[in-house]
Amino acid sequence: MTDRISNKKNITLSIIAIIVMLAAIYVLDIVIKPTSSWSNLMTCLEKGTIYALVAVSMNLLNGFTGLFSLGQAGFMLIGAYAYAIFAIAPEDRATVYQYYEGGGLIHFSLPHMLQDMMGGADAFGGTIGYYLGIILLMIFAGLITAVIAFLIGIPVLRLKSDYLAIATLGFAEIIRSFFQWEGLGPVTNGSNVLRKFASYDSSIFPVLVAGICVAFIVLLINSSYGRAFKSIRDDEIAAEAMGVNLFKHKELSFVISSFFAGVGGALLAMFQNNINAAPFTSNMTYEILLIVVIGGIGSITGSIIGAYLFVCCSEWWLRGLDAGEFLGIEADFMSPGFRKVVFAVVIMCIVLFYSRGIMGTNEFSWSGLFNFFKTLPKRIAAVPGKIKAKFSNKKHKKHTENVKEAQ
Amino acid sequence: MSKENVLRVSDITMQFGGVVAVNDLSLEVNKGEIIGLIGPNGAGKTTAFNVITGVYAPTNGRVELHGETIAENHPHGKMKAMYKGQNDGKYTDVKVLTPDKITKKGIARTFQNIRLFKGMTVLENVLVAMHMNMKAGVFGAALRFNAAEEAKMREEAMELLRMFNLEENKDDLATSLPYGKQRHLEIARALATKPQLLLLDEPAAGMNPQESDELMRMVGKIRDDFNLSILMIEHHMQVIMGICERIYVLDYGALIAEGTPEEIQNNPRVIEAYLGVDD
Amino acid sequence: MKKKIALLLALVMIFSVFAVGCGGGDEGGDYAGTVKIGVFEPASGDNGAGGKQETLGIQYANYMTPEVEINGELYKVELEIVDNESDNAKGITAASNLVSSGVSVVLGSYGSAVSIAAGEVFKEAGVPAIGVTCTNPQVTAGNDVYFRICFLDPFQGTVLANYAWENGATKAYCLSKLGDDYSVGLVNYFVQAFKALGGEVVEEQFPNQNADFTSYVANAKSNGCDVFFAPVSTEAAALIIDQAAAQDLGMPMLAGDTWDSNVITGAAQGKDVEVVVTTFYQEGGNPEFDNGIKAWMEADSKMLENNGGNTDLAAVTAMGYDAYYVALEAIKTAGSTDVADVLAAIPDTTYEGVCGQVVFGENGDAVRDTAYVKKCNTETGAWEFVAAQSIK
Amino acid sequence: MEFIAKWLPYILAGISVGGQFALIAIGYTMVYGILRLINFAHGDMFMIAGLVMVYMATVLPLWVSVILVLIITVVLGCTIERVAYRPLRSAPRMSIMISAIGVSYFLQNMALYITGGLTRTYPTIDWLQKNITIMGASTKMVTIITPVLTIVLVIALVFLIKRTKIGMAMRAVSRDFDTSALMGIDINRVIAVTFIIGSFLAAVGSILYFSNYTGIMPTSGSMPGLKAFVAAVFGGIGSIPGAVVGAFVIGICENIIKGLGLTTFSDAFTFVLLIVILMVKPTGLFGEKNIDKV
Repeated sequence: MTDRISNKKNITLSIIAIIVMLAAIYVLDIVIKPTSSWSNLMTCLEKGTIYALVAVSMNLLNGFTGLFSLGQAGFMLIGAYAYAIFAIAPEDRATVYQYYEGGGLIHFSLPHMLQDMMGGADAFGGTIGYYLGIILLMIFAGLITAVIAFLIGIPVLRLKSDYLAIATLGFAEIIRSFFQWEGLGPVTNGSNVLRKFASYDSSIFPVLVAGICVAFIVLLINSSYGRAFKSIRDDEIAAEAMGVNLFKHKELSFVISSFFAGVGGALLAMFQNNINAAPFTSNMTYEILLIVVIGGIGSITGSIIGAYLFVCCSEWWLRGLDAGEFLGIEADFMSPGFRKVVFAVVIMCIVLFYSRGIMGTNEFSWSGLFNFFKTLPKRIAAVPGKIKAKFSNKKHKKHTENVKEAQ
Repeated sequence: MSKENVLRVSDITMQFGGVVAVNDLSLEVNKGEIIGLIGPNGAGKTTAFNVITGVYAPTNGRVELHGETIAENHPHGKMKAMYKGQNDGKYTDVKVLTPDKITKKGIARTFQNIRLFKGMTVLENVLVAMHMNMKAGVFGAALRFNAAEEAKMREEAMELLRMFNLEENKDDLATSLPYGKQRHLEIARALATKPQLLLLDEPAAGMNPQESDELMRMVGKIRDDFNLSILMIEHHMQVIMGICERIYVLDYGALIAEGTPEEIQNNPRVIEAYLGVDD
Repeated sequence: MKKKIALLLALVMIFSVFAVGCGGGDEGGDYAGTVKIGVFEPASGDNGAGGKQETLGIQYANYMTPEVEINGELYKVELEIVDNESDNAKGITAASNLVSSGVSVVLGSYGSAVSIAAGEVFKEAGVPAIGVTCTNPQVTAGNDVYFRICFLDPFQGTVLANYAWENGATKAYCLSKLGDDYSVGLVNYFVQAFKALGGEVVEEQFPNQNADFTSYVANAKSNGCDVFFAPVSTEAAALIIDQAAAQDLGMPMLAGDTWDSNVITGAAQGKDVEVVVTTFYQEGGNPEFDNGIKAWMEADSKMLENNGGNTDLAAVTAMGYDAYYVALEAIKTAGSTDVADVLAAIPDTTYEGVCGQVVFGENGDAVRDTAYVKKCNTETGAWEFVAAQSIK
Repeated sequence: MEFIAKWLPYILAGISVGGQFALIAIGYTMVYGILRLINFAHGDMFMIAGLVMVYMATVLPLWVSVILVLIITVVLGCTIERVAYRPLRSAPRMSIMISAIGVSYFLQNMALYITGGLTRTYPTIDWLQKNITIMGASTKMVTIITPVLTIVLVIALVFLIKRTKIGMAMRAVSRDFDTSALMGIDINRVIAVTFIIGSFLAAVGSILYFSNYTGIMPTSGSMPGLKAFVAAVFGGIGSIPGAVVGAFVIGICENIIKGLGLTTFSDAFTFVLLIVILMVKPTGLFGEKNIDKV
């Protein structure tokens, strides 16, 4: 806070940073082949981005509106299915819906249709149409999710804290079994995998989409509505006394959060290239919740950092713990599953000793970043002193305490 | 001189299970008045506030604001058999507005145990109270189409803060303020809803004599500047006696006296309620 | 305290990045180079037991033949084993991990669902994959890089339906697991074939993580079925057998290749149940292989544990063994370790394995026309050969 | 008669599984009654109890293992309380619930690591797994033992709560946490006893449950755990008889639904029931109403 940077400079810096980042992703996407050992980077980038979006949307609910909802996986499921069902090319339907006569009930794909209308697969217009279809379908997926969330919200949002948590968890499970129901098979392919649907080619696509979504959420949180959400989180009774319509605003936050969870689900479907209902369990919700906690409940920046850390650790950096070799250490106890144990221990430590998470409720700012680097040498220089102070007995500490008491 | 009536509470009874917290309370607040509501601890004063602001639905009775009913109820359902109060059968409607609707209609309040929004700054606390009057929708607000409106809101909020000497603290967390300033912020926040009636729940609690004197002056100024009526609960007798035009006294949920400060000071039942009687 | 933990955490993360970046790089002494074969199998989750047994066969083959001659030069063969956790979503990242580690060809997976899910990853990267025991047609259909050495569900389903029908069953109870392409697919083809023969079926599905099979067994009984077809994972199978014995099912239980496992014989031993399976390989079909792998497992307690604690051979182990050699043949034919060359070489590769001859036909599926039918002897806990079945 | 013959197996299974849920549900309802915490880790503790039995029984005689399982589960329950919940006693409710989710995540992953992700088979307790026939329906002995044992344990527990000093303290704490502390009740001791009872019953439930359904996976605990929690909510959280009644209702209904051929929805049913009860009567069958103080 010592060095304040002017608003104009802030915006310029942000725009430059965004352009540099997008350019870097674009270049990396071209340079890194799937067979290269760095392809993990791209996988983590894509998956981390998607998880970041979902975590931010969950943070909007849990961290900013104070609604402890555990239905995120259910909403992602709706989004993923709403997208996938309408994006499978007609000619692939028979193979995907292999157990259903005539390849199921639905026989069109929006991206493929628009692609054909605008000049076919090889034309530039076709590509535009294809992506336009994908984007429209993603919005559709978000809207469907939002509508269902709206309906669920009517009864559920009257409940308080833990009852709300368990009721949303319950709804997520109901959604999951509904999508697995054979009766809906011709549409949802029952419990079987949906695949061969339209997907993006470049890693830049999910980054852009998630970026726009997160930007919207940030703007929303900083608007008057965001303040109303936060007031509900801090004190429902006072918020209501200040004229904030609790139900309306809770519903609003719930629906918006679900919309983005739905979009996140659609992105996840594209990332995985296939989707089925089975993995969308409460465990998936817990993972997202833990990301939010690691980053800091009530910090968008935190959720984003948390998502990338979580994905990179579980998919990439800590894999060595399972394979028996980590940081050059080889040990027999590092067998499959060990990575997750280490991970769980770290998470428990964060929950217990560092409950503010990485960012607490703070957000990223350029001045904060500059100050961090500016004071870094000073702080590093101060480390030996600090350690010395720690070792030079507790006498000193006691003394300061006495002084405090005297004051 | 008949004054314009602002609030009329008629025959309010509030019963929790078998416990009667407020018993057959009626009171009136007219335009421009500062009215006191006093009574020993547990007399039901805050419960009465909660009924007026819609936090609780009364068990029986009616609350009107400017002649419009904002809450009305009569014992029904399970309560019918349990009801211990009077005037059963006088009211027939069941209408209870939620607190936010009542605030929108023009009643604002502060809380006995300060309820500021902990995670928000001083300025944001005030801005929240202006949210309900905002015209922009979610998208308009999020995408900043309402920049002018937002700027105006901020300007108004700053004006309120200035009035309470809080402008330097505008970016501090509300809970980081010293106690007295938190009380002031609560009042500023309540005023931001643009009320016609302000309910103050022990605004001078925990203040030293000097601070309460200042508060007294402030309450009078608020009434004049904002052209509103005030109903306040207070234990500091010199505050109450100093500024209130009329005073209602509650004991065990029931109204035991009503009148000007002098009348109340000399009322034997009030003295008995406060001091107790030796048997 | 808190700060220290955070610092530690940060350090661990930083170092791990380095560790990943600097890993690998040692070459064997006498070899011209290394060729990596990816093993894409579940080691945990529902199909963990089966996946481990299949991996075992591959590991044994690698132990027997740890090198390959390419264009006159000797290469060391390294296995790159990842755990796909029997989970479609986790399987994708496991598959991309495998692809990024530079493997020339991938073997696996046990369980068709994960193979179908990961097929896209291999296709995109152009890395050839050889399915070992994934029997669902969708694994190879429309995917040019996926091959397979086992028979397919339409074939297996028909064999099973024929067997049931010939043994006097007219009404079959079919149980599959929600979202599991293997069981759903096999049941689907069984039902088609069984109905074509004139039989009746009752179909049910159980959800993930279900442990209570009481009502499914009861449903089979109350519907008056006379054969219980449940080609599900061995985990669920053990519970079903247990429940069937408890409720006195009173009809034979029929299943596909997954049930050919010592988990099943262990569960059925000493119980009053009748279990019949179709499979790829009959123990004793190749004594040299049988004895070799048994001795190898006995020498290594870890391998023995992976096989479920005894040396009873599962068909998937034998299939894994064959798959490894098919991959070696393909690499030899390709004369290179490059994925594109190997991919081009696979369709023309033939190999005479312990489970019979492997010749790739349409869609990259091996041409197979025989399945072995086995029955569990509940007294000894061993499989008994019933018949070798083929159709057409 | 034919009707009975058709439905008896389902009802028997329902009663048996209901009794096992009841034993888990008591742990939920007591902890919630006192700490206002949904102990998400309770179901996983039940799974760990099962795993402990698996590994104990390979080296020790069965009766020793049973006793050890009970002891170890109780110790584990208390440790979890001490390590993960006690430091957060004054923290917001959301944090302590997140801590519970974290513990659940940890226990599941620990189990995954130890078992290598494979299903472990529960050791055979001959006496419990013996086949018996009731009115023509064949089932395991445990089906009959479970409800009987459940009822006996619940009666003992109700006696403990109504008649003993610690029971009185528990009731006081569940009524008003802060005042009880001011009255000189050792809150930590009461909470520890609650966790001891809850874990003990979960361990008993685990022995019965896994004797019936003999496979243990790392995730084996989560579904029974959630269902038991729903049972506790259904019966009115904080009420022990309520939890037992709720558990039996859920167990029986679920099996009847499976009997009707709607197996896909058997899990969903539990949650539909949960939502219906939360909407219609949030306090459950036997629960009491709480009023927020302004």
